[in-house]
Amino acid sequence: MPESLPALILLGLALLFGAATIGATFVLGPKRPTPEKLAPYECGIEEIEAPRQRFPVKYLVTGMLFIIFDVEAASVLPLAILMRRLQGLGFIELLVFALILAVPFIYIWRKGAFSWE
Amino acid sequence: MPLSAFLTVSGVLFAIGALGVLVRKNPLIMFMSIELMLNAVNLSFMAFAHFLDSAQGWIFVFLTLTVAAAEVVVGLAIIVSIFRSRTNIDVDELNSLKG
Amino acid sequence: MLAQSPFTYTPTGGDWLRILPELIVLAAVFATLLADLALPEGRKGWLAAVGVVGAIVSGCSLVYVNSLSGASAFFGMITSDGVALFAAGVILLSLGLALLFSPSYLARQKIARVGEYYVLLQLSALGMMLMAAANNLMTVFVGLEMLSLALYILCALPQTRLRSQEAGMKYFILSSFASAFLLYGMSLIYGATGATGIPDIGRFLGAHQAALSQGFGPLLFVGMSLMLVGFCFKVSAVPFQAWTPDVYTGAPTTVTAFMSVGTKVAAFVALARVFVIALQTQNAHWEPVIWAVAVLTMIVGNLLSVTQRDVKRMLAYSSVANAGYLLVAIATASPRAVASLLFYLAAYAVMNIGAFGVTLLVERRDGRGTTLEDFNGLGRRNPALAAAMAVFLFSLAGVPPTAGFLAKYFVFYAAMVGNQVPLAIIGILASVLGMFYYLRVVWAMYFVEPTPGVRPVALPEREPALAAVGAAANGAREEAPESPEIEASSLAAQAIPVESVLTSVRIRTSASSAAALVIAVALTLLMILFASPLDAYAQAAASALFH
Amino acid sequence: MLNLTPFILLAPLVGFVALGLFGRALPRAVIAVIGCGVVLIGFALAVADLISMLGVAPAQRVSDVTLWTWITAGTFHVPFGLLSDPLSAVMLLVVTGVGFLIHVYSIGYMEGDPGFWRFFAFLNFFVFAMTLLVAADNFLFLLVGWAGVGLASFLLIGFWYTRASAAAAARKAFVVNVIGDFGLLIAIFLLFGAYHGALDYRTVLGIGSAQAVAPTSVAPGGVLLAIALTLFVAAAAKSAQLPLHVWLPDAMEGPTPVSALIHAATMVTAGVYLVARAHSLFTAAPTSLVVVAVVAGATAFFAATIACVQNDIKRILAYSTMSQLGYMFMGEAAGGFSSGIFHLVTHAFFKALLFMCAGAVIHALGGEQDIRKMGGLRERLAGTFWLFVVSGLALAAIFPFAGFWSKDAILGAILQRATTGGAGWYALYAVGLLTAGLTGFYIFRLIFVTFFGAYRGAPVAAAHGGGHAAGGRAGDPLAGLHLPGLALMAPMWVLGALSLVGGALDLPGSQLLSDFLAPAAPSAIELTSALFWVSLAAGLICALVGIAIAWSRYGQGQAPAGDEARVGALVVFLRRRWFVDDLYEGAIVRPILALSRGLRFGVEDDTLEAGSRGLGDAVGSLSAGLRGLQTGFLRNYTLTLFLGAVVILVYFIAVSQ
Repeated sequence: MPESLPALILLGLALLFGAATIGATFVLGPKRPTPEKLAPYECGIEEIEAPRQRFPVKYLVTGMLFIIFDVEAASVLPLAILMRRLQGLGFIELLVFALILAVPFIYIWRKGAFSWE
Repeated sequence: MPLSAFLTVSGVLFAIGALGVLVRKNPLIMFMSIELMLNAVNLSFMAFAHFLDSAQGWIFVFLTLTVAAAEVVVGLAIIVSIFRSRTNIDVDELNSLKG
Repeated sequence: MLAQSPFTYTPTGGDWLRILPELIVLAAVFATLLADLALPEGRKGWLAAVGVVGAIVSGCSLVYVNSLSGASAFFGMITSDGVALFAAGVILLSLGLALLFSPSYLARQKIARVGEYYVLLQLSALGMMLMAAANNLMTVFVGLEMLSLALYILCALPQTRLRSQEAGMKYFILSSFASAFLLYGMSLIYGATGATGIPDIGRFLGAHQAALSQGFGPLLFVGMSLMLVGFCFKVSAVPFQAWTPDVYTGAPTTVTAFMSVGTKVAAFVALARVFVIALQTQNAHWEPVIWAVAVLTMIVGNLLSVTQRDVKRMLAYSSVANAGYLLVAIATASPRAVASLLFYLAAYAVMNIGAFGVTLLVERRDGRGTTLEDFNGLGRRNPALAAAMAVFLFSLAGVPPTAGFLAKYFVFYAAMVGNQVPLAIIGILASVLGMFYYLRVVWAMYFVEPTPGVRPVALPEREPALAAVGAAANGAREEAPESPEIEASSLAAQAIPVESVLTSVRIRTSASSAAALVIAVALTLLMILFASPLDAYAQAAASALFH
Repeated sequence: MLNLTPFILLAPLVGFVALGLFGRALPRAVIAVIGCGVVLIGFALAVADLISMLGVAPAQRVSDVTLWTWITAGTFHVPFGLLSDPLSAVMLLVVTGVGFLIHVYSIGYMEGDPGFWRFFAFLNFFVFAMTLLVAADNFLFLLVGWAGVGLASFLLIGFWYTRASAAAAARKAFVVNVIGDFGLLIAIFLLFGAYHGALDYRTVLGIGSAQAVAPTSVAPGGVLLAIALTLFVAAAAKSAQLPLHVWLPDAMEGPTPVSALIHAATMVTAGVYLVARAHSLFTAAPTSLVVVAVVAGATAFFAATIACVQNDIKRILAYSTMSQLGYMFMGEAAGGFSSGIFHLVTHAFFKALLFMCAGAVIHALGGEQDIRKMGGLRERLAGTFWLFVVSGLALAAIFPFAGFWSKDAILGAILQRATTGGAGWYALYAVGLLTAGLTGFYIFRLIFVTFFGAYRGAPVAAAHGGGHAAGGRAGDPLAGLHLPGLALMAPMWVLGALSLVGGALDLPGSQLLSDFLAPAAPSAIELTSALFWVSLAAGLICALVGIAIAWSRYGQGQAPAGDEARVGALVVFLRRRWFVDDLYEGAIVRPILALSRGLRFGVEDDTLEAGSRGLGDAVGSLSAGLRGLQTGFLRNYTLTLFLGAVVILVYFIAVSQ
């Protein structure tokens, strides 16, 4: 490992140099955006509707909620491995963990986050 | 494979992520780049944990994953919220606070 | 304990007792969640009461935890030592004050989702307490992310206000970016030392000084530099301060008040633990960097505050300057310096929350109206409020015999005896500059006539036309030319015909806000009385940290 | 021996708190009783303290009560204690005694003001801060009192804050005072270093300690000099010495009782007190005393010349105060610390009286302050006139008034110093004599122009109450004159008596005050020596010459406005009578008038103002430049963050090699 470190540092420096160059152009380069330049397509046809208009927020909200509770499940995994060793204490901890999950779950449910409309 | 190989990959991933944050304008992509940086760190944690034969690295990865997931949610929530009030989410147009 | 692996460690009842304060706050969070479901719309103000009770009970439990012997809990992941308890006390005090200011502010600013607001405020306080109590890089990281995640949402909570949305977005992206650096730094430190526990890292580095110079040295140094970047960002030190003024200006003022204090407490305590304790042996390497950053932060922070015309933004920049004074204590890195750091944080908490508290009472319904012009003549419009603000500003400026004076005094004294004389002198000179902009607000409050028209505190709902025109005038302000002086005067002129009708409206202060102000004023003025026991506790806690 | 100092401190504090909390709701009579009563209690306690102090042997006249230990951290040990020794006893008597008289005067002066309660609350706060300043037994609490009196001064100068000029003056005073506070703060840090965390007078100054440690054995000369000079920066800012004097003339925007109490009798003398208190530090660094002498001499002369051409009655007195403070510092610089304190005491009497008289005149004329619009007030304001003359004679140092003995004690001390110190001290003595002449000139110019000749101002509006309006013929411009009431006059008579006999405190031969102060503030001069008599005569002659010139120019009540026209006539007149006077006019009076005008415009208005403005501009543009970096663009922020990270990373990699 020690002998490869200089190479690693060199690589890092090279990347930094690249970053600095790109960054410098951002700072120094002229920026004159016009509506035409910023238009999503420059092939001469005006856009019919805004490209980002259709954004299914409902899917997103559900997705976000899913991520939270999904990841929490991942945290239970190590507990499962140690369950036998922890005995009753592990069970209590699992219950506490479930309770901590349950209260916000009830909250967002009562707040209507799961209703589609 | 030597540790340095893992570290190199991890360093490259981290740098790519950092560059992504620097050059992209869309907050979603910027945010994805940050996730890439976090996962680069995870890789280095796992490499260290393996080579040091120490469990703490693994636990750290667990925590990082959880935190990253929570960040995804919060980040998306903020982006969605901005999306609702204006159709454009180009970060260069968020410029009312300065000076 | 070292013989045990984290996988075989079984927590005991004592472990749980040592995190009692955190558990109580968590319980208050759940109580708030459930109360929010139970309370009807319009009575949500009681949620603040739940939070305040939680903060008080948690604060009382600190006394009990302090009486326990031993500090380390959960396999050394977390500690309940004096430093952690002191920091927790300051955080809980800040939380209580911020909660007291909240109900009337939220109602006035028409911020929806009041329940989430209170929950997140308490969760961020929980994250801060965790970070300040962390004795392991993992807990530092989890605490940091916990407080940050809650604050991102809090900043962006007023959904109709573009400034808040912008603040939330900027804070989120920049802070996550900085967190990634911090995490990478932690990973490399772990790789270099094979440990994540703060005392373990210190022990390893103490024992393997020679080995470091060949093998793991570069890993350690790169890790140290990346961690430093992450921490400097969190404490808003120059050159990583760019987010601070924007986020502090855009966020709801109660949130600004709380985060400006709480984040500093947590981040500085963690910074002290990681650098002053764990990386103690590497002091010669990181000290010059902190030195330079502290000097830059003090000078740039104060300089930038000088030309601010908006009091809220001025206070944001002043928090950068204050981070500089605190970094002086980190650079000094002696037990006395760490004690002075704790004392400064306590003093800073009361005076800064107080100053933001007055600002939020002066603020208009649209989240604006905190410029110097809006403070003109406050001494006559609301003498009590102006007097309170004067106390906080004098304290921030370091005028004796206020808490702020003592705090600066301790920090600079520690620096003087800790061989950081140049830093102390630069700090004193920088704080002379600070006097100027703090006292300019006092000046505006007492010696300037109220500006006609720039002062409608509450637009009456009955007259939507009037409100609309007022809002339009404020909208015009947004597009105003860059020069702040021109902006203020020309827009004041613009606004007169519309708003002069409303100048007679007085600032109303709710009972809870008044209580918070009274507490903050009393603590700012009376800290001189209990300075000795407070300082003694901080000294004992700091020396125990070093032992 | 008694030590009632805590209670002396407590009395005005109670008054301040009571008036501050409830004053708005109280009737005026109650406010007046509380406001004056607490100071009277303080004075009574101070007298009791003094009596008990006189009852013990001089060596035991130090009592240091520690109320509680404020901070203990290793060797850093700051008790909150109060010191009672001869120096603080004298200062406490002056502060509470003169303070009480001025409180009584304020009842009459402020009677119509809507901020009556606020005024008394602030005055009581000032007295509290000032007593803390003089009674503290360590430098830290000295600093607290020091900043407290600055704050009180700020609040009282800006008392009529609706006037833009008052507000501006308050700000100027505060800024300069803050400079002084920081001077003191730096001095305290240096003392910390030198004395290993000890700040109490017992350790640092050896007060009340059997074996005082010589400062020279504690710290090297350079450090001692730095300590003394930073202390003097603080003293100069508080006592309006060059070049930190700019705030005092402007401070006259405050109500006249404030000018009398704070800007003449007490607060401005805090610097003199500080130098006397820390005299062992100053004498350990002799160079610092030379600096004090130069600054003080320059200030005394400079201010006196300016006072000669001012036309605002209060500004003349303000410049006079600066000049007299310069005298006090000159005396201290020459080693006559007790002489400085002696002059401080007598000056408190006669200068407070001068301000009160000026206030009575201003009050009578309904707010007029320009002496060109006065004149001929001798008969109408007879009581005020005679008191003005008494205090003027005391200021001009005419035998046997109080100022004669104290000022000549200072001049004697300088002369004594000159016999061993060399030519520089003789020059300082000459400056002192010259200033004595100027003092006689300007104060009698003021008296003649104000009280002699014919009234030149606009008719005075009839008194609002009509109660003390002087009856007069129709068409009398002074028909509406507001005659001063008992509340105004009674304190003035007391001070008049003190100005007359105050010199008895320290007559040559008896030397009550010098002996009393000897343990705390040494004296340089043996008052009976032949040198002293020479000095007395020289000072008296100078003052008389000054008064004579004033008489010749203004004795008939000539308005100074007509100076240019009248000088010509005067010159013709003089050339016929005394050839010498012509020379004098051309060689001394004219150049001095021109010089003082030049100094006033050159130093005050241009150089200093421009200098401070330039500094402000530099800070402002630097700040604006830095603000330009705060673009508000998220991507610029990420880039700066990244570049900052790169810089730190490169530094660490460089270190690790």
